[in-house]
Amino acid sequence: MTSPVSHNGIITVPATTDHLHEIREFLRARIRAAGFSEFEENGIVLAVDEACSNLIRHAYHNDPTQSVEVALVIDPDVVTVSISDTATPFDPNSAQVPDMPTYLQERRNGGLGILIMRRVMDAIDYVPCGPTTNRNMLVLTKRRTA
Amino acid sequence: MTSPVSHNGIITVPATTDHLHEIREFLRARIRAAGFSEFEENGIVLAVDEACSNLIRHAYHNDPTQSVEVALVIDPDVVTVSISDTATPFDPNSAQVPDMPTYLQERRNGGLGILIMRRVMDAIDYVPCGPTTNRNMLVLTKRRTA
Amino acid sequence: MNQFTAVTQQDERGICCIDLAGYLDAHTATELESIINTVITDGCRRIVVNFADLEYISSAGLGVFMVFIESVRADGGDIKLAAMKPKVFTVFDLLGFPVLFEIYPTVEEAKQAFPSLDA
Amino acid sequence: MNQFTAVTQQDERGICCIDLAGYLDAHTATELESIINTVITDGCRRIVVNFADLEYISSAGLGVFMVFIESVRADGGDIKLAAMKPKVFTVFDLLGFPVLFEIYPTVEEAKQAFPSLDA
Ligand SMILES: Nc1ncnc2c1ncn2[C@@H]1O[C@H](COP(=O)(O)OP(=O)(O)O)[C@@H](O)[C@H]1O
Ligand SMILES: Nc1ncnc2c1ncn2[C@@H]1O[C@H](COP(=O)(O)OP(=O)(O)O)[C@@H](O)[C@H]1O
Repeated sequence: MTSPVSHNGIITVPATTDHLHEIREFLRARIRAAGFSEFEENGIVLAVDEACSNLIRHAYHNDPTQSVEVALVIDPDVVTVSISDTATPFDPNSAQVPDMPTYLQERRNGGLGILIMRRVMDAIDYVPCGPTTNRNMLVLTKRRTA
Repeated sequence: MTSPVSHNGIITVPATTDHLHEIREFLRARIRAAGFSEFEENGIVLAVDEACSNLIRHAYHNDPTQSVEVALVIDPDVVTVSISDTATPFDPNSAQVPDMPTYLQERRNGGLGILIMRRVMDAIDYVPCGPTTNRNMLVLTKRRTA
Repeated sequence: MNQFTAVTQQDERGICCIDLAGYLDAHTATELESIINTVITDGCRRIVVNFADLEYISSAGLGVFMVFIESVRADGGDIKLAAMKPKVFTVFDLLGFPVLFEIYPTVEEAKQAFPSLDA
Repeated sequence: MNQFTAVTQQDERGICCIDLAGYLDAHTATELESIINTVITDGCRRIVVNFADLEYISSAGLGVFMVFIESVRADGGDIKLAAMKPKVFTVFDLLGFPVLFEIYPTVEEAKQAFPSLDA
């Protein structure tokens, strides 16, 4: 009924890029302790880093008075990371992602974060703020593979 | 990769008991739409109501300047409700719950909310605030039975 | 929005029936508590609670009945519960409350269960 | 805490080797960008990036190499990547970057891959 050892947790950081490192370390320790593979751990950490980088850079413009909240819930076979913010809503599912062969051929730059999130995670769900809350929530889900 | 229809969401309400109703309706509509049974829906709604009632009454003392945040994440076979607050931490897992035969015989009163949460949910995980966040998080999990 | 109502009427046998409707939670439980308190203060000890239109109950609602049951029974009366929707009964049942409270399918049956006054 | 460092040294063949260490993310990528920019401004077009001590890279880090590759190659040079840990290579690989960049197991092999200047 109760989980004997919990790897769940929340981290709240100011919306500046120098805190991305803390978010990653927070996730890493917990995902590893929950027995996920290093490969899964690296993928989840990368996807969340991309999502938080986007929030911080594109939504909050590195504003230290704002904050980003990352909540981690680890079930036996699925890791769910919910990232919430109070910025202008932006649904990464609605974004166009580049076609990589063309991208590489044309030596483009940037615009890869959302593609990484999609390649790495099993599901990306975005819930904008609305009548029930002023917070947007991005839910990234990854199932255990082994 | 992306979920076509999402039933996830957040609701943030002032920490007063007149908002419990809104939290329940918020959960109900989404859990039902996600295809869980009415029995499962009722159980989850009740457990969350008990948890939020406790926060509002025992931690916030009905203070309308405080708020309670309830985040719902519905996976194919598990519903996760994360309730977060910034009050003094209180882990319901550490609470003594009554022995019901004795309780009923002695006509006691109150003190049943945590027992209900335990009976209804599959897992209750509490993560107090700490170095990474000022928010406490109570994670209630219920697996789909059918 | 009216989340909860409780309406009392006394019949010719002196039985007070309290008709509940809506949602009985940590917010509305105090309302019910004061209504039952009034009924008792007014002298009634034969109480039937009609749950027919009650959609929801949480532990705060259960608690209200625990507050009064002992003293009402000590005075030779009872609080009998009637006409619960299954989803409401489930909450009573979850904690074993049917051991302590008499729960009847209909208000009429609950009323009949009180001994006649001239017995 | 020093999350990221990048140290440059030029060898006798005119190849600039940039040794990366730590974590290359949206915070530290600008640092690397300015370092590579300096190397190029100083006239070097034969660049080897040594990833041996790099623990992490995100898309912001990948972006830095995209910024410079075109112009360096247009000048007849290259940015060759070397000695990546598997977890870092995985990120390059995820998006097909090995098609565009030459990636070598060791710094020495990356250096050898530059044509000799007197050829
Ligand atoms: N949280 C956000 N708020 C506003 N715009 C965003 C957000 N996230 C992404 N974007 C927009 O989507 C684009 C693509 O994002 P991404 O694929 O992560 O690449 P990059 O961040 O490198 O540009 C961004 O350039 C930005 O215009
Ligand atoms: N969030 C909370 N903060 C502080 N104390 C709490 C909290 N939740 C529960 N408690 C304590 O635990 C006790 C038992 O809670 P519960 O089983 O829900 O019953 P009740 O709320 O009816 O008393 C409460 O009376 C209270 O003392």
